[in-house]
Parts: sequence; structure tokens; C-alpha cells
Amino acid sequence: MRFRLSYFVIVSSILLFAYFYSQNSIVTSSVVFTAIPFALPLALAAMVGVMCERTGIVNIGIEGTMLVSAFTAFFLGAILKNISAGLFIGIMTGVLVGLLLSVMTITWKMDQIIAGVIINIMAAGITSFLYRQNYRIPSTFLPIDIPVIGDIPVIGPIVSNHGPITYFGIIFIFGLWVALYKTPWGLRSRSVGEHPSSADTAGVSVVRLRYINVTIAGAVGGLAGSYLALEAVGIFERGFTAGKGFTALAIMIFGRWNPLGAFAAALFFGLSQAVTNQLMIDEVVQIPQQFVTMLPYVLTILILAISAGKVRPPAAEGIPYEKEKV
Amino acid sequence: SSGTEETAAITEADCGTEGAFCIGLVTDTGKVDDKSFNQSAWEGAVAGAENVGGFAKYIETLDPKDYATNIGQFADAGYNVIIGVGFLMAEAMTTAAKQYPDIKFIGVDQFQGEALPNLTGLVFPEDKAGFLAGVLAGHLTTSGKTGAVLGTEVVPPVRYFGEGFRNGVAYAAQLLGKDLPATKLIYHAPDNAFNDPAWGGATAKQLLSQGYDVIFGAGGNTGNGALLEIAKTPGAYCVGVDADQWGTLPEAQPCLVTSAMKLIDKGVAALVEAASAGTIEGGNFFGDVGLAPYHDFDSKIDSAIKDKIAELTPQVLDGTVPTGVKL
Amino acid sequence: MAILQRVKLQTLSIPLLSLLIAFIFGSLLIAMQGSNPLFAYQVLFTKAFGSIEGIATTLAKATPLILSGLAVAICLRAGLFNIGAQGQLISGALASAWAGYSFVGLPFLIHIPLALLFGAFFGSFVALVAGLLKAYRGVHEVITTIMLNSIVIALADYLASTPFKEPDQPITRTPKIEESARIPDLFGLPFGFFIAIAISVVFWWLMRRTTTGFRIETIGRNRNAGWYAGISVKRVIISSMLLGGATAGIAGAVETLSITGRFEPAFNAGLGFDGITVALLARANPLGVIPAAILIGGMRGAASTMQFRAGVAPEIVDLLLALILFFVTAPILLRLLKRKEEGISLSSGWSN
Amino acid sequence: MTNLLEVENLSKRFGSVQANHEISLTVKPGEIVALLGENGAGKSTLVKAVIGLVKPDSGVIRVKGEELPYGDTAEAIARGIGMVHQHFQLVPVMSVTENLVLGDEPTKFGFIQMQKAKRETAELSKRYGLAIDPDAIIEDLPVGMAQRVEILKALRRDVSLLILDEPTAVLTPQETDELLEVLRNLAKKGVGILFITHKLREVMALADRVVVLRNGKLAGSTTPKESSESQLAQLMVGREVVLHVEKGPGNPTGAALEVRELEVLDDRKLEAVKGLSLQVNAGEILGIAGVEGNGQRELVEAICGMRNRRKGTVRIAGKEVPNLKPHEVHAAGVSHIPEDRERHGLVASYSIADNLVLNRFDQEPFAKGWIRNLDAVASNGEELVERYDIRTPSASAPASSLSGGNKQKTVVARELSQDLPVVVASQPTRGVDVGSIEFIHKQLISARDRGAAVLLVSAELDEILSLSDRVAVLYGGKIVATFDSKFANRDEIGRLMAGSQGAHS
Ligand SMILES: Nc1ncnc2c1ncn2[C@@H]1O[C@H](COP(=O)(O)OP(=O)(O)OP(=O)(O)O)[C@@H](O)[C@H]1O
Ligand SMILES: Nc1ncnc2c1ncn2[C@@H]1O[C@H](COP(=O)(O)OP(=O)(O)OP(=O)(O)O)[C@@H](O)[C@H]1O
Ligand SMILES: [Mg+2]
Ligand SMILES: [Mg+2]
Repeated sequence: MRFRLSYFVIVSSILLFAYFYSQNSIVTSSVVFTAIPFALPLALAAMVGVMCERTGIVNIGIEGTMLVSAFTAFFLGAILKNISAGLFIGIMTGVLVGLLLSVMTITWKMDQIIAGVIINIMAAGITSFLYRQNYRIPSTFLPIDIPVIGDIPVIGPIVSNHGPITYFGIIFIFGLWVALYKTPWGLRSRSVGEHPSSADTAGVSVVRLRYINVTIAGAVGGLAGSYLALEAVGIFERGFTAGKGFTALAIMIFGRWNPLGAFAAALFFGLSQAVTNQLMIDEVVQIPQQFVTMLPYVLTILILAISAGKVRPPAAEGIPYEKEKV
Repeated sequence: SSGTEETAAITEADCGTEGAFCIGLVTDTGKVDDKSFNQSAWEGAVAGAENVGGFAKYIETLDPKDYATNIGQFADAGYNVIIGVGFLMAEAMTTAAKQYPDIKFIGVDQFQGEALPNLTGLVFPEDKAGFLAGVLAGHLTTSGKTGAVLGTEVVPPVRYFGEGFRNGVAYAAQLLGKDLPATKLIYHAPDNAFNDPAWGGATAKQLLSQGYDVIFGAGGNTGNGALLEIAKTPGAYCVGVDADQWGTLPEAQPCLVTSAMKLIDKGVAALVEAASAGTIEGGNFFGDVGLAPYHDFDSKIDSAIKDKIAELTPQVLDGTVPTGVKL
Repeated sequence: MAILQRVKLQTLSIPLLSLLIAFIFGSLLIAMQGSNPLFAYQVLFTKAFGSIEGIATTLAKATPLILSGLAVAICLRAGLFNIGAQGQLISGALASAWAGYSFVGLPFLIHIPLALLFGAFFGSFVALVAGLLKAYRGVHEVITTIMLNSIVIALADYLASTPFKEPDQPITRTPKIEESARIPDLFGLPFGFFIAIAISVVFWWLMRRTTTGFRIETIGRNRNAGWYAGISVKRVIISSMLLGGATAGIAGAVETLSITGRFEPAFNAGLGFDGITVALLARANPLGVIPAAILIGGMRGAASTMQFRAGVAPEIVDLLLALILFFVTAPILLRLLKRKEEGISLSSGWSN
Repeated sequence: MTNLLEVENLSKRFGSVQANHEISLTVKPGEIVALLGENGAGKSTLVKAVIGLVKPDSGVIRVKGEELPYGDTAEAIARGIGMVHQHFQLVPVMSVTENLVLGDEPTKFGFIQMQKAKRETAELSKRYGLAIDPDAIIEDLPVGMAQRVEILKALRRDVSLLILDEPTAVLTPQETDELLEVLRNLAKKGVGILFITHKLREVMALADRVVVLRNGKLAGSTTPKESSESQLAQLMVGREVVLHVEKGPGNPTGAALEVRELEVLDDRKLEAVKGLSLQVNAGEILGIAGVEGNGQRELVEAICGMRNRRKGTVRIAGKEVPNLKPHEVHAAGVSHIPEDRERHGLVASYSIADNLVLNRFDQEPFAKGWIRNLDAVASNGEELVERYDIRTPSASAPASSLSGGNKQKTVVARELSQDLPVVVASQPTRGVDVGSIEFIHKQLISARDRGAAVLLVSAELDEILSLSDRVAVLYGGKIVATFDSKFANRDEIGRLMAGSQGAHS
């Protein structure tokens, strides 16, 4: 059933693309090309959610993780005049936030939603409090023109010319999918998220695995934040994550806690942003602009309402694991 | 940041006493270091204070419902001039001006319908700046495609800038006898409109990939996001907004051919000085708008174009050449 | 009796101690900024609670937070995470503003309740969409409420900038409401505050003493057992979303009718999101939201004075809030006090 | 011969409960030791300490003479301990194979070799004679199958000590016999077995040695040869227990529950009940015997309003009831002791008193109109706690604080205290200790004696045979035979349950 759904989505996407491409190849490529930068921060942020929730930890602190990582990535990148160092520091900041979330939710067994809210408020406050002007990074991570692939007709212009974090991010998403479904780590992680005592009784340390995964997820959140600061725009501003971490939660659920599903959902979002823009560019619509901007949100609700079915989240999510209560 | 700017003569403690000249500035919900109009207004206040030997201080507003309270803090502390930034504060300013007739109020971006003697609206014909930038853009474009990445349509200055720019391009087409397609105006959704640089950048990418080669970025950080993206693309031009962004956003220099300026700092400083001198009048005060210098692009722009812009500037500013933007 | 005292002591001592520790941490940050923390706190406190006007401001700030906190709390009780209080609140604010300026010549005894009703109705209408989708299609309320927030914000913006816009001026806002729709002050305190208190008490009573409250609580704790015991899961989902939405709508309406006097998008920014913090701080207890909201309201109301007098950036308030929430919920203090840990669990993921 | 397992003076306290107090125990290779005790005696705690799921407060655990670190499950498994847990430790959404390899996956280049794992699973299942589909998803399996997976999971890692915590609670008699056979064979190969159960019959049939716990302490140790079932029961409970159900003759009057031509689908939309008819008279207990998965659950759920009927009628006290919700069926006169008490029977975080009115909270006297009468709820709670012997310090304590047996008594108290004309009891004593079983049985009989029609569904054939006035055998969604229990023959019923044709009486 799920497989057929994904096939259906893939096939109809290709058909739609082919149709529009035959109508106007430049605009169509451009819209799909632009969907990627719109989608990438959402997709990476959604991976944070997927990784945490698959091991049973609800993470609504993604927004805060991105914000504070973007902050350190940018300012240390600027101070050290080295964006690679900034990227490293941004990721390490994410790791620290992941560890903080781990301590709160795994060791202290705090309510996971509260823990996420704390991270969000704290991140917004501290980055705004410490913000200073007149810092510049030497340059951003620049788009890469991929030699052979870039020359392939139709596909080349879409997949080439993105920045290195974008490529790494997409590879990571596919890698995460493989790891989650094909490796011992993935099987154990999913078990811990579904039924932690089963994993525990099989000799898998629930606490350790959750720590590892939430921390790695933090690093991914750091990557998403660094992407915004160092690749997408090259500046840091207060609150400039603009709610992407929350939209990512919806994307994660939309994608059914599956890395590729979430990536597809993020692409759908990115695509609807790009299409929205294109509608304004082509002035095909005379309806008020607010209605155009509502479009992706309305579409998402409609699609979910129609295709719905009950999405089933990892069963142990949100519940602290009490080892002795097996 | 302590939020104060002292000059040798006067300190905060003197405010409210005879002979002290104190200027208070209330930001809108942005911060005073927003690289945008709050910052420009504050810089103007500081410059004004320095010139007249006064003292300046700001309060950053968190919640738009606090405008009146924050204005009241300065009023109660005996400040002589209170500057309110942003058109959303207009109502609170009017109320305060009536309540404190002895204090001079300066409302940045606040058009005054009815004139109060102690309330001066510092307003700008943004459409004219946008128009001039548009004319330049119309001359510079090789693909003929021009666009603008903007904050939300519902904030009037943004719309004036954008539509002015579009009409400017159309005017250039007429001048050149070319058939340029209309400039595309892309507005962000109202939510978070001025603080979504990632959206601005990606939208600029979309325009660039469809061959748009002169793009106007106007909308706080959102617009800045567009400029930064364009700066990565060789051969494309971008146009900044408000201040001369050559200085405020140096990262955009590779593409920044000019900025559609609206000189808030200069206007605020002038009004502060007028207040100090007692020459300030109620009603509207029109601040300066115009194009920023071309900086490094000066040598790359055809002198015929530069001459044309120079010739057109006074005509647009005095209204002989109408921008056609409905205000 | 002794047990009662111990319980009371614990419920008070932890939050107070958390407050203290948060402020100590905060003072480090303030000192780092080059200001005097003690002076800053003194300003903060005297501004928020040191005078009648200060208290009035604090309570006025707290009023919408109590209500939006309730809107989140009541849904949490039913096991639903209502991130949509913001959208519901905006919808209520706009609807009440419309009712406030469109009906002319009504006596205030009719006009105010009517406008409040409009707020409640449209707030709950937005929530209803999420409730129906959850109950009948199983679409998760977190997605729908996030999406609905964006939709409502855009829609309200359109309405306030086009059909409902105050004519002859450029700002996106509705006309001012009629005087007859203005909620007056009572004893120098905002009357809306008393409405909010009354609604909290009603909710508290509802959850404690009525069968409706029992239904909501049962579904929140064990959906299967509740269904088995004859409680309609669908009805509880829908009715708690409706209740939450109506409360958020009233939050927007009270704010419009007593403070802002019209709908203007920026006026309602963040109120619904603060409601989440309030509800969590109060552990979803309908009476607990009152002190939580007063705390947040007081700090927010006094932040600009603190900046004015002590030169401290107002963001410090957010940091203090996060720290307080942290210390209230982290078990560190409980361990320090050697108290038996009581787990608070409001959420059990998206599945519940 | 050295001991395989030595536990010395092991103690563990949970808050105010001393779950284990200075317990010592040994298991030799090839020995089968049964561990007995009431609910809450500390059996599970003890074995969980051995496998490292619980950290003891003090004491020593040695495996093959070497000390085992506290709380290290992976280490315990590595030293050859396998355990079948009291509650399923299987990931419901995953396949049998995935569950089996979890924690010890065959890999190549870091990837799981799923094909190899599946082959291993098939081999394993063949080796122990426990047939199972490697690709089946756990949550689709009937409990008996799931239990097989549990057992295979424990056996997969070459165990030298196998611990089983109530493995037969969910098995049919046949399955139980198969399991006991597997265990005997393992013991022959030198595997030590530590076996927890509430079923004395199994102890007598299997164990070499019996260790009894009471209140967390060692109450005694014996062998099946030296003692009888009732002696064991007495050792467990500390008093004499009537193992044999005492009941007078039934006094059946007219039909109180009639089911005609019932057809019901299961969760997978397959027909589980196929045109079934039955009748339970007032003042009689009708027991449904059958191997789990033959439609018992669907039958009960269809009667009690938890599942829609596709076809057929249900009459209660002569009145036909349509497809209803559970509480409406209750209102029509049916008490229901649900199979899954944690899921449907109780709200764990609610007080016992609230749980005792869970299906009547909105009725007089517990509510007047819209307002709950908390005093009435509290006094009802106290009364029932007293009357039904629910062991708790207070009726206002949360239900989660109760032991399994007392949780079940709470549900029984709620359902039977209402004197409704029909009682449907589904697995009423599953996982409950002998003392509580005795009590629950008495309650069911007294319900019958006051004139209720009792429909009893249980996987325990002994329970069915001793309690029922009539026994109906369910096979393949149909009633294949009905006996008067006086003439019922255990073997014949067993054969009918397994699907072979038999004579009708
Ligand atoms: N815990 C459960 N066990 C078995 N089936 C269930 C359970 N919960 C729900 N169902 C099934 O799902 C159906 C829909 O569930 P839901 O609880 O939403 O219905 P409801 O409470 O009867 O609502 P309404 O009265 O609005 O129809 C039920 O009619 C029932 O068949
Ligand atoms: N994690 C825990 N926290 C608190 N108390 C516990 C915990 N686990 C067990 N207990 C308590 O310890 C005692 C022994 O429990 P245990 O599970 O060992 O009993 P048992 O003999 O296995 O009972 P049963 O036959 O019902 O399975 C009980 O009173 C139980 O309530
Ligand atoms: Mg139903
Ligand atoms: Mg046990």
C-alpha cells in the first residue's frame, strides 16, 4: 500500500514535470531548481525530527537548534574568517544542543515538549541578546558546477549549481534512509522508538542509543542552521529561521517519519513555494497575494485529509524509558 | 549596549532640567541595530544630538501595544524630542503629541493627515527612489527581464518602492524605444515578511535562473537575502534599498549597482536640529530620496545612462515626471 | 492536614526556588552586559508590581496569556497539542473587531458580549477544522494547527487590508471599534482580567467536577479505556478543540476590545505562542495558568522600563522565562530538596 | 557439578516495596526449577535482576561460577542467559525475523543480511519444532504465535540458562504441552531452566525443583514428588487455598443472552465468526473452550459493542439489541470483564475509585446531571475495595500502583457489583495468582447464583471445565459442540478444539 503510494507519487510527479517541461522548459527547470534551496533547510530540519522521533524522543526544539547553530556558525566563521571552521562550530553547537535535549529528556525524563520549548525560547533569547553588528564572513559556500552531470539535458540544470552543504545534505538524507532500514543501528533505533523494552531485553542499551541519535540529530540541526547562515544567505539575523523548524515537524509527519518521505514532503513544500513565486512572476493570477501564499498550506491540509489514513508515529515516542519497569 | 549616546555637555541625569536637550527614540518592534530603518533613525538621532550638544537614548519595543508606554517613559522623564519609528506607531504618536504639547514629536514614515503643531511626520516619496532605480535598471538589463524581491505588499513603503521601480523600467523602455516586459514584483507573505533572507535568496535564485538580470531587493533582511544571492552570480545587477547598501551590506558589492535611498538618518538629524533651534513645524516633512552613488560600477555604466539619470533625477523629485504610483 | 501542607509547600517552593535561581543566572548575563543586575531587577519588580498602574499593566498583559494558556492547556488535557492558539486568537481578534465596529448603536451590555461571542465563535471555528480532521480523518493536529496558523494569518491580513480595511489610510487595519464595544476598567484594573480569571475557574471546575471534564481527562489519559467506557473519542476531540479555540478566540477578543481597539495584525503577534509556555509552566492546570501568565505578563510589561532605566536589553526576559521553565520542570531542584519526584507528563508524542 | 546460576542474598527495593529480600537460589545444568509465588511476590524482579534489567541493591549473581555485573543485559546475554519475558518483548510493527535478530544482527559491510537472517529463522523454527513465518509482522500474529517468537528469540543465542516468566499464560493446552516438551528436550541437552508460572499442573508435570517466594522472601523449596498442588498453594499464599471450585448445581431459567447466526470480521477484515449461534440462560455459566484465534475475541467484542457485527442478531433478556457502542451494551444489561485490562479496563493514572465507576461516571448517584458527585464515587470506591478485597492502602491510590491480580479484581468489582442480567468474562484470571483466582471464581459463581447469565471465555481448559455448567467448543468461528459439563471429557474437548470431528452430546 505504502509502496504503491510512493510509486504513484513518483510516476505522477514525473508525468507532471514532463508536461510542464514540454510547455516551457526554462521556467519548469527553474522552478524545480529553486525548489531545492527552499526545501533543503526544511528537509534537514525534518531529518532532525525523524532521527529523534524514530528513537522515541519528540523534538520540537529544532527551530532553536537551527537558530543557535546558525548564530555560532556565522559569528565564529566571521571572527575566525573561515567558513569551514564556522561550519564545524555550527555543527558542534548542534551537538551540544542535542546533548542538552538528551540530558533533559533521557536522563531527567522531563516532558519532551517542555524540553523543546525551553530550547526554542533559550535560543531565541540568547542569540538576540548576544547579537552584534558588523561581522562579516569572508564568503559563503558557493554553488558547484558539477562537471558531467551538469551537462545532462533536462536534469543537469536542476541538479547542478547548488552549494556543497546542499549536496552533502541530500546525500545524508539518502544515507540516513539506508542506515535506518538496512543497518543494525537502524533496526535498533527503530526498535527503541517503537518498543524500547524489547530492545533493552535484547541487550541494546536504550539510553545510550537515544543519546547517540539525539546528539547526531543535533548535529544535523546544526548543519541546517549553518546552511542558512553560511550557504543560503551568508548573514545572521535575529529569528531568521522564520519558523522553518516548526514547518519541519509537519513535514516529518507528512513524510511518515521516513527520511525519503520527509524529503519528498519538503520538496513538495519547496516546489509549492517556487510555484507560488512563479505565479507572481507570470502574473497569471489576479487573486490577492495572500491567497497565493496560503496555497501550500491549504494544499497540505487537503492532501492529508484526502490521502490521510492514520499516520502511525513511533509508538514509544514521548515516553521516557524507565528501565526497571519492563 | 546601554542604549544611550551622550555628548560631553549633557548626561541622562540632566534630562528634564533647564538647558538640557534630550532626544528619545522608540523603535518599532525591530531592534535598533536592524540595518534598516530603526538603525537609520537612531543614527540620525545620534548625529542630531551631536550637532546640537544634546543627549539621545532609545527604547526597543517588544510589543506594538507598548508604543504608548514607551513614548510615555521618555515624556515623563522630561525629554524634549521623541522620535517614533515606523508607520504602525502613528496613532500612538498622535495621542502622545496631544497629551504632551510641550514635547516635539518626530514620526518616521508617519504621514500626517491632520497637522498637529508639535508632531512632524518624516515621510519619503519612496516611489520616486524606486522609479529612478527602475529607469537605471531598464537601461542596464540585457535580457530585458527585471524583477523585485520585496517584503510584504501590505506595508505601503514597500509597495511604493516596488511599483515605482516597475514604472521606472517601463519609462526606460519608452525612452529606449524597446519593448521591455513588465518588471515582476514578488512579495513575501505578510508573516515574517522582513526577516526571511533564505526566502529572499531562493526567490532571487529563481529569477536569476530564468534570465532576470537586474533585481531590486527591498524588504529588510528578506531583501538583503536576495541581494546576497545575486552577488554570487556574475553579470547580474542588484539594487539595494533605504540606505546606501554599499556600506551597510558590503557582501552585496559584487552586484550592487546602486540603492534606492531614503535618507532617514539625514531627515531625522535635520528635524532634531530644527527642534533644537525651535524652527520645527508640525505636519509632514519630506525627506530626501534618490539613488546612491554607483561606487565601483561608476566606470562600468555607460556615461550616457549616467547622464540620463542625472538629468531625470530632479524632474522625478519635483514631480515633473510622474511616477504613476497610486499612493 | 499535614499532607495538605506538605503538598502546598512543594507546589510553591519549587517554582519560587526556580525563579530565584533563574534570576541568579540572569544576573550574570546582565552583569556581562555592563549593567547592575540588582538595580535591573529592582526596576523590573517595582515596575511590574510596585504600583497600581504597574499592576494594572501587568494584569493587562497577563489577560490574553491566561486565556491562550487555557486554550493550550485544555487541549493538552485531552491529549491534543494545540499549537494553533495563535491562529485561533487572531481569528477571534479580527471577528470581534469586526463586530465591534460594524454594529452601531448597540448598548454596551449587548455589544460587548456580542463581540466576545464573535471572537469565541471564530476562534473555535478555526480549531474546529483541526478537530474535525483529527477526529474523522486522523490528520495530526500538530500539522493542521501549524498550517492553519499560516492560513489564518494570511487570511486575516487579506481581510484587514482589503474588505475590512479602515478607509483612507494606508495601514492594514480595521476601523476602530465603537465605544459601546469597549471593555472598561474595573477598580482601575482591566476588566478583561476578571473575565480571564472567571474562565479559568470555570475550566478548573469543569475538569474537576463535571462529567464533561472527566470525559476529556479520560480520553487524554487512556483513549482506549475511554472509548470502551462509552466516551465518544470523536466528540471529545472535537469538543476540546472547540473549547480551546473558543478560549483562544476570546483571548483575541478581550485584547481587541480592551486594549487595541481594532484589529491590526502586529498587535497579536506571539500571544498564542506564549500561551504554550504558560500552559507548560502551569502543567496544564487551569488555575496554574493564572500565576504563570502573571509572571510572564509582568516581565514582558516591565521589560522596556528595565531597558530605559537600567539599560538591559529586553531579550533578558525570554532568557529568564526559559530558565524558569527549565528549573521548574527539570528534576534538579526536586533532588536537591530530596523530594520524591513526581513526573509531569503532558505529552506522549504525536500518537496520543 | 557446579551450579549454572547462583544467586546469593539478593535484595531489591522499589520505593516502599521490598520486592526481593535476601533471596538465594541455584540452578544446575539440565535442571528445571519452577519459581512460584503470588502476584507481587517478587518473581519477575528476581529474574530481571539476573538478566540485568533490574539493578539489585545488594547480593551476588554468579553464572558458571563467575560474578555477573549489575544491570548489564548485554553481558548477561553474552554469558548465555536467555529470557522469555512476562510481557511480550517484541516490536509489534516489525517482522518475526527482525525481532529475532535485534541486538545481534548478521551483517556484511555493516548492512544487515536480511536473507541470511530469514534462513536462520526458518532453520531455528524447524530445529525446535516451533513453526513460524519469518516474514510475518508481530502485531498480526495471534498471541500463541507471538509467544513462539519470544521463545525462539531466547533460544537463538545458544543459551545455557533459559528463564521463562509465565510463558504459558497465553498458550492453549496443546501449545503448552508442546512448549513443555521443548523445555524437557533442552534440559536433556544440559540447559538449565528457571520457570515461572501460576499453573500448578505445569509445575507438577515439569519441574525438578520448586522454589516458592512470598512477599519478596524465600518461603520454601521443595520438589513435586515431595508435595501436592495444595501444599504448594499453601506455601505461596500462606494459608489454605481451595483449588477446586466449589459450586452448587445451577438453576437455569429462560435465555438471557441469545446470539443467532452471528458473523463478525477480525481486524484484518477476514471472517472470524461464521454464523455462530449460542444461548446462555439466566443462572448458568456457559464456558467457551477453544484455541485462541478461533473467533473468541471477535465473538466477545461483537456482543459487547466493541466491534460491529456483519450479520446476525443478539438478544439480551429477550430484547434484540442492534450494533451498539460498549457503554450502550452495558446499559442494555451486560457486564463485561475485558480481555485486556490495561488497554480497556483501566485508566492507570486514575484513582481506583474513579476506575470503579468508569462506565457509570455519568449516571446517578455518581453524577447529577452534569455534575459529578465525588463523595458518592469515593464511598463506592471504599465499599468495593473492601468487598472485593482489593489490596491497596486507599481507594484514592492510582490504579497503576496495583499488582496485576488486584487490577483484575478492580475490573471484576466494577463489573460484577452492578448485578446486571448478563456477564461476559473474557480471560478473567489471566496472569492472576491462585489466591485471586479463587476469589474471582467465587465472584463469577455468585453472579450465576443470583441469576445472571455468565458467558465465560478462557484459554484455560481447566477453568472452563470447573466453572461452567455447559461447555461450548469454538473452532473456526463456529460452535462445533456443546456439552453439559458433568459429562464433559477433557480429551474429547481437546480434540474438538484442535479441529477433529467428534460426537455431539
Ligand atoms: N480501543 C478500541 N478498541 C477497538 N476498537 C476501537 C477502539 N477505539 C475505536 N475503535 C473502533 O473505531 C471506531 C471509531 O472510533 P471512535 O472512538 O472515533 O468512535 P466513537 O467514539 O464511537 O465516536 P462517534 O460516537 O463520534 O462515532 C469505533 O466505532 C470502533 O469500532
Ligand atoms: N519498577 C517498579 N517500580 C516499583 N515497584 C515495582 C516495580 N517492579 C515491581 N514492583 C513491585 O515489586 C513487587 C514485586 O513485583 P514482581 O513483578 O516481581 O512480582 P511477580 O512476583 O512477578 O508478580 P506477578 O505474578 O504478578 O507477575 C510488587 O509489589 C510490584 O508492585
Ligand atoms: Mg463511531
Ligand atoms: Mg511477574
